[in-house]
Amino acid sequence: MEDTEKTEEIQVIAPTDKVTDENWEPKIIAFLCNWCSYAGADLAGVSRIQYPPNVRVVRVPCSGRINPLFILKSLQVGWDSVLVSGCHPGDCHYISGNYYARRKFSVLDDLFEFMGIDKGRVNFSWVSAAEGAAFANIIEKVTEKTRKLGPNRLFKEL
Amino acid sequence: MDEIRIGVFVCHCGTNIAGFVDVASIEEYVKTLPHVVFTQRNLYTCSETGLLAIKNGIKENNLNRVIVAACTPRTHEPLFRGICSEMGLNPYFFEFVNIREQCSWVHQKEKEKATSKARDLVRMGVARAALLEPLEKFQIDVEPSTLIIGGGISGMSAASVLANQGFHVIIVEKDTELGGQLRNLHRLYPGDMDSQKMLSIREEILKNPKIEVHISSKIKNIDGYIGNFDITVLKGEKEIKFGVGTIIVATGTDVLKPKGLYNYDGKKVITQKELELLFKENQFNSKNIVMIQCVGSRNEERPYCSSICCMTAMKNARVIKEKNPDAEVFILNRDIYTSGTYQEEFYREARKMGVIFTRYNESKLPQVTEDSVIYYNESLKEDVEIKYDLVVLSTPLVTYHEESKKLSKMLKVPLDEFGFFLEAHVKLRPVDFSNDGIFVCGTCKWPANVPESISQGYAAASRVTRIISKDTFTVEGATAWIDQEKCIACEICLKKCPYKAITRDEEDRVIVRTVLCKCCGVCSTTCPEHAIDIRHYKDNQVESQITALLEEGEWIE
Amino acid sequence: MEKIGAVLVIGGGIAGIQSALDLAESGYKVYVTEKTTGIGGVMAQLDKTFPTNDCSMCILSPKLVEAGRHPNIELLINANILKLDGEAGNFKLNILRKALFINSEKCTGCGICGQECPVESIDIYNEHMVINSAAFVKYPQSVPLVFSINKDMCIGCGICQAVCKAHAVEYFQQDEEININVGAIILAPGFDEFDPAPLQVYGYGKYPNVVSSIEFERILSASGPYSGMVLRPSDGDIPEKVAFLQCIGSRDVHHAKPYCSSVCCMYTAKEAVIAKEHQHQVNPTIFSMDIRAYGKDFDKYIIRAQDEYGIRYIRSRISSIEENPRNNNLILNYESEDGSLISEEYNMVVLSVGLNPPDDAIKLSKIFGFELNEYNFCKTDHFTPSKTSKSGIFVCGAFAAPKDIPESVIQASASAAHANILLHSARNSLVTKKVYPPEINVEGQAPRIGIFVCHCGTNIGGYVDVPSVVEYAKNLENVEYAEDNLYTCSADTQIKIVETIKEHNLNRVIVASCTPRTHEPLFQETIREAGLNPYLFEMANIRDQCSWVHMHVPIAATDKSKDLVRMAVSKANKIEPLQRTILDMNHNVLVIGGGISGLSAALGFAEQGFMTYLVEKTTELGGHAKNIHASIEGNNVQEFLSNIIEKANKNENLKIFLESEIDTIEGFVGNFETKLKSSENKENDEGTLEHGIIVVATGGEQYQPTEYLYSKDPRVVTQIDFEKMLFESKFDEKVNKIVMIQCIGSRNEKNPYCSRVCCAEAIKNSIKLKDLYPEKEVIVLFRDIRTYGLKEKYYREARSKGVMFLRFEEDLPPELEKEGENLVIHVDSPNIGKVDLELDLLVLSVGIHPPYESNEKMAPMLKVPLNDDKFFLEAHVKLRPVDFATAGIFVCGLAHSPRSIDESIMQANAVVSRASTYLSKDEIEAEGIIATVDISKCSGCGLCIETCAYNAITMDEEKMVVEINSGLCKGCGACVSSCRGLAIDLLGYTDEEIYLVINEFK
Amino acid sequence: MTESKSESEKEFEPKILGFLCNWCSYAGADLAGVSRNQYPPNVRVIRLMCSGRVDPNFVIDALIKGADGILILGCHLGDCHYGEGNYEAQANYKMVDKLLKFVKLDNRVTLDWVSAAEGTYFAKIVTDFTNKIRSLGPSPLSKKSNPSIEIQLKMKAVKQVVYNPRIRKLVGRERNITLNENVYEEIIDKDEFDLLLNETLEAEYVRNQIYFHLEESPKSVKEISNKMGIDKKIIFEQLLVLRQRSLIDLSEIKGYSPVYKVKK
Repeated sequence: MEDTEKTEEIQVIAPTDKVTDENWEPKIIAFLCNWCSYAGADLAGVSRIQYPPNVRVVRVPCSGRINPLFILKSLQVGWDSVLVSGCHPGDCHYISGNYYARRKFSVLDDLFEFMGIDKGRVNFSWVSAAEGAAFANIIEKVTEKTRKLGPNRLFKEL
Repeated sequence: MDEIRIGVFVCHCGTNIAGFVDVASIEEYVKTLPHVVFTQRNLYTCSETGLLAIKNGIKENNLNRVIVAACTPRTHEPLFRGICSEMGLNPYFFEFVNIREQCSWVHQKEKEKATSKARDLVRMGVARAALLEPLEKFQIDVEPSTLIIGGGISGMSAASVLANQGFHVIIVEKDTELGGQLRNLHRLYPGDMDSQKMLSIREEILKNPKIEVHISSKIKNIDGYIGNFDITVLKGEKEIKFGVGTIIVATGTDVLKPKGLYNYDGKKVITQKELELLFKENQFNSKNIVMIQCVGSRNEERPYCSSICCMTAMKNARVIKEKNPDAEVFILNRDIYTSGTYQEEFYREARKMGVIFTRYNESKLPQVTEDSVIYYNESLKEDVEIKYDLVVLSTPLVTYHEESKKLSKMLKVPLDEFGFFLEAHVKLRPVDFSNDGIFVCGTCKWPANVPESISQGYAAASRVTRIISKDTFTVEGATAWIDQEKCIACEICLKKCPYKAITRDEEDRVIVRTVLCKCCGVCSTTCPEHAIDIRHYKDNQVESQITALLEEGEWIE
Repeated sequence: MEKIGAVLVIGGGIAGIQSALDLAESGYKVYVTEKTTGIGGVMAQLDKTFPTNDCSMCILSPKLVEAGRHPNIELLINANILKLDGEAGNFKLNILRKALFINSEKCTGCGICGQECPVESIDIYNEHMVINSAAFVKYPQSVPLVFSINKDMCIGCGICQAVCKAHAVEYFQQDEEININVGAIILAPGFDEFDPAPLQVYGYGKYPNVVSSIEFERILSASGPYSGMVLRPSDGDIPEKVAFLQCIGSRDVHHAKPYCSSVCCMYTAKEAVIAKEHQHQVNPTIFSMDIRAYGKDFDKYIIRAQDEYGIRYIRSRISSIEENPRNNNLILNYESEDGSLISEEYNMVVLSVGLNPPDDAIKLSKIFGFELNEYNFCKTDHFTPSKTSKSGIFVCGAFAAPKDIPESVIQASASAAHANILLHSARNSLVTKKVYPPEINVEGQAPRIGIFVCHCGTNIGGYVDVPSVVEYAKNLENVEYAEDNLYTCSADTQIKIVETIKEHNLNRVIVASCTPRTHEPLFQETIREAGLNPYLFEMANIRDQCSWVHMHVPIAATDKSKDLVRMAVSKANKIEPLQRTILDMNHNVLVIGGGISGLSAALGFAEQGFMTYLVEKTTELGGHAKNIHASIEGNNVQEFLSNIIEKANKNENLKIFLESEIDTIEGFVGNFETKLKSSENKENDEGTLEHGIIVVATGGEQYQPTEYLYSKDPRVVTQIDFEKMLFESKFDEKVNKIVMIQCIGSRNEKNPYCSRVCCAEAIKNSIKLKDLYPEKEVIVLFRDIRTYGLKEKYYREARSKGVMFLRFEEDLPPELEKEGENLVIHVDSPNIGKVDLELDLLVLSVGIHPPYESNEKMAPMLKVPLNDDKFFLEAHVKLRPVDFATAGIFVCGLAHSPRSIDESIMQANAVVSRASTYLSKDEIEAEGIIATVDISKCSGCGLCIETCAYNAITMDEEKMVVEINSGLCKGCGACVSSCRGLAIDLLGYTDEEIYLVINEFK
Repeated sequence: MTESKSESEKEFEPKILGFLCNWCSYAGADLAGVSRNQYPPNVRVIRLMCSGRVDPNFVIDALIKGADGILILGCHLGDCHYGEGNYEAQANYKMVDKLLKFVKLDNRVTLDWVSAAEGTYFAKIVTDFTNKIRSLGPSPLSKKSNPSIEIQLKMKAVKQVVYNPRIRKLVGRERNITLNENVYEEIIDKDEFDLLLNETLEAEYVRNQIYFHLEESPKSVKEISNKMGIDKKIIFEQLLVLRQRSLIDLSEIKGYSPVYKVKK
């Protein structure tokens, strides 16, 4: 509700500040397929549905394009968690792109668990072009989950 | 922000306050209020000793807020503000609490309750004082020059007065020469002076080096505000741009051409204006003349009296009688308006010269046939026919509707329902507009005869002189202020401000031109996004007074 | 009279848009008039579509955006037609464009006016269940994305004009009359759904929990009033028991429309399934007479709905609904099959409303002068289903007859084909090919990046500190120039961008503003005008995915914008110019199969002057239609067949090869080479045929029954045999009692689909019999009578002529017993129980199944897939029903799925139009973003070949490495991530570029 | 030396807040003083430059803070020193009056005109109004009558309505489009506009109450309807608007009823 005083903003570290624990904000990279999930994210914007600002989106033609190595590289470079989102089965603009993605990522899940990467750091979702609110909810859940997991120190210790 | 140190001076005002309010207990109570560091009671705070007490109070306790609880701010606020600025304290750090006219004097039989009311009022004053902010009155420089729109008699009169005081005047006249309606008049009442003599002022204007005249040119655009108007004039194809400090609107009026009334044809049935033309070119030789009054005025379409037609008709009738005493002149009228001494005298003389005045009723208008005028005579209770060889219709003055509408939009000044310019206040500011720096005179405000037009011209000139005689114009410090973060530029305030003080700047943002703002505060209450606040009457200041209405703890958090 | 190379399409629904896109791609100027303020029609209101449960918006909005941006298409929204004159080939039209009160050139669709408008009005897009402002856009993804003012709701307060930074609001905008000149007109005004309110009996409008199906569609939609939750309007609770009532306003002679609206059975099943999916507590029950799931994969959908989702079907028609005032529940009284009276309370009722002709149907027919049929739909002839009674004016979609989306899309392409045939001489006459300056070669140049950060009025600037983003961008790697603009997408800013590129000789451009989905083509076009390769461009979405969704945390939004710009710059440093591969286009066509579909398609191409080769396996043309004498509507099929065969033989652009089959087919779209062989594999001297397009019209075969003693007892015949007896007067008059059995060889384990034509066939023959011998007795044993669409009237005619219909359940089929000489049928019917019928003749309504061996041989040769019923599988069931995924190959007729003769002809015409989009060009441009293979890394494992849905990858046998055909590759990148050796990369989205973006983590 | 507690218990002395415009009503009050017209001492005056400056917010705040009555006095229509400030005061008052009817507090606020020459009339107004408020008794919101949670929530809703940009836009543009002309140079019929304003006020008032009920604790439509005594259908419709503006969200589903919560 528009309350009488100006809402105070969450103080987010400017890019150059050193990451200290108390003012840490999770940073999430999201690979979105252009035809469905990216369109859903746009719809959340058009309907002005607010969600946390921790996500940075990379647009790819199809979820089939996302190479498992991208996910590993992201975690290695320091992103706190990764979201991959494609079309619902049957919606894929390229007919079967998302089937391959689904199969690859189910295998990946077990591999990550085997490697000791916390399951919460890699998330898969299927968002259609009409599900603006669903996209916002997913972003909220992933951000909260990542916040609980704390900063990604996995590869720093290696 | 350094620490707030409030000083409270409670006045006895002799017995006017002390008699009915326990002033001592007020002073004790005030000591308990936050930020109050000094209190004092005086017999007469507005007296010399009182003022001195305040000065010392400020100095010794280096007060940065002063409250006087005494009479009405409407009379003494400037006095106490002066004392504060003398002591180097910003005058807006002063707060006045009225415990006389609105407390002691009106609750004389209930001392206890009056004291409790006074205590509340002072508490509210202290709450507001804590939130007061320093404000500066500031000056804007003024271009010592005037634009006069319209070169008729009233415009020329204003121009000559101003020029003679050495001010630079620019007249813009849409016609090919100055003079306006005066050029069409033959003789002027009451002294039957020749109108051309009056036009002598025209030569004087043209000769005067201080007056710049632009004929057959029109106003293309007006921007800016008092002291700094930028004018664009269109002369044929050429555009002339210049700056002036003030503007006088003297665009005048025209005489109505009564198309379709009393089968007016401009030859056998003419208007008074056309009659005077005949006189001037002395082609007048009719014998039986019938004049009809109130043609096209005081009716459905124009329900106003044009006030000059009666005198004009009588003047022309007398001219006819002088030229040819046995000419028959009838004046069919509903009423004769000859107010004031000489006009009534003029009316009596006309009758003496044999002009016949007969009445007709609005419900049964006279008919004009090929050669006769038929009217219903009330006393004879029957139609009477008068043969004529000339009919003269007295028609009203009407505004140049299109040009006035355009000019009113440019100047952002209002028109009334008939298209006449609407002055700021009919009684107290008759030649001012509510917008600062713009004035109006002559028939464009309301029909007026030549003397009235001239005096209005002089009035407008003197109103202008008040402004351009000083090189700066002081502006009220407490004005509206728009927070650009919150403003969505919905322009509700812009459309509502009576002084057109709110406008769009070059970056298309909605801003307040503080120079024009009179701080009435209407814009703030209507702003949907709470983006406008009024300095010295800020929302939080008023809310602090509301909260202070009840004692601490008496209201719910 | 000189023909005009332009077409007017009336109606911006899916049908109108499909025909517009086909024609625009075939070289015609297309005008589309739309009554409302945005295209998309009813399909835009749907949540999901059957039978695949696709999200309607996901498959529709790419088509709308394409139509909105197509250089040859001009959208005239808020417009209707005033006057028409002229004739086929040269029509002059006077169109009224009603004022929008907002200038659509200036409006950027940012929506600030809608946000600040104080007046709440009703949102028609959401069926009056959501509030909207008086300044509104039809729906968030509308095309064109322009706002308009609803004059009756607007109180004229002037706030929208004040807040609009683009100065687009014009209160004194007048209606505007424009005149256009076109060669052909396509009517696609769609339908109006039946308003159930007049039928007081159902309490629609009185009881809050009775909603129409289109309202329920909005309830299901995530962007709808209840955000996709299934709730009751009366109290917002989840309705446990939901009843769907079929045939509201359809198959109802007395109160509403006598015809069947064809789509309600299917959309109801879908709505029930989706409701169950959204809320597991919901238990849908569907009250229907017949379940008319006649289309491809429709029956499977119904079976899944019943088994997997537990949807209950009750065969009964509800007469009335009362409301229980205590809890707003609804009491349904109905008579169950066995005659007992049941009264049940439901929490919510959905009325499946039928499809009426659009309310301005009569007005349109007066203006244009075409005839309407008895139901006020547009009158069409059976064998030319897209032609109206007036030449030069064609019709498609629900305005011809109620039909679903795939049929509408087929008929849209079919009507486009007729326009093609009419105007092919004036092709490309009104279409100007844009001329660009020569492309600057940036090879080897160091990147010089220009960045344009947008304020978008206050939509970005109001929340993100744009000037600080510009400052931040200035000192990023290789950034030469950075500035901010009020509206980067406005026309004047485009000119400024072109000048800035030249002035600072930039070779990479980044725009930080809204979503690339709608604006990337616009900016790519602009930098191409400055001589830069369009792919040297990158966008950062700092509005829809940043400022608009982080309004309350402006500092975080500004930081995010800086990150997104930094990521764009890192990618921009690596992007390379891409060229679209050009393929030359052979204008000949190969049609496989000489049935009615093959012939219609072949003639469609030949009449446009394209050389067409028709290959027919048997000795004569005609295919399955040879056995059909008349359609149910009474049209003489044999006469039509002989005419069309005669026309085919006479047409010199058409070369017919009888008794021939395909030996081998090589090549790809535009460059096919085919060798034929004669059926008895005699040598064929024709040599190889070169052509650019392939049309598969191999048809279907009639099921040869083995049950019911067929071919063992002469008194058991199929409908075809029975038809022959009746039409060739070989009927044995001694036969008195005839029994027909439906769904023989269909809707069973082996062929779990409905063959669609058998019901009509059985009814046609029964009516024919009753006309000849009224006293004979005919009993039809059926599971569902599926006389969908306008065929319903014949079902009623048969009943009125004394034909008896008896229903049997799938698990209790009728049994035939031979007692001595006479035959007896034992039937166990749900409504009258067990009965034994003696009979003189048993007629089996046998279904249609695909020619299994020839399909299984043809499919791998063409590299096109078959569905699990072995019919050919099209690219997309809804929106590309006649294309194969592999470009340049099309399918029509029974090869696609069982369908009636007029539907086959319609599909054949559709193929003609679809193929014309290729044939109308001398060379075709393939995608710029395509995969490329580094053969040094390729191990030849072939995994990518299977992954590619477009068969764009083939194995080079000698080098044992793969090759990618740039003409077929669509750039999805699935092969890239499947390759184990990282040998394949996707230009435009290379691994290196993506890694660079990932590394931008700070 | 304040009054003893018990004494003030006996007969109730209303505390009334007065907003007086500097040019007319304040001068009138001074004149009453100069002419020694006696009137009850219950009014505490706040001086503002114009009655048009009285923001509806001030009136509602005063009521919430416990004032027993509010008196707004401006110049007679046409006399306003600033032209039409008092017309604005009238428009604002009309809106606040309609709104306070929902909580039955409209009789505690009044608007009247006093010219600088009407000292006695000023005294009469104050006397009549004080008596009226005294007869009404202490304001249900004042500490003395220890207000229920329910009325406090309603007043929070009223405050939010008065703060709502939509209402302020309608009131802000009311006079332009019903007296001179709207942007289409037409005049909007007065009653039609009043209907629109009433509907908007009622809708926003119900929505705000729903919001504050949910702010207390997540609830279902049924629970809110019982608390507010309004039909479930209307509650559901208004609740959807809050959801459309993403101010509230689904918290969980209990049986067949969704439960909603406030989005932080």
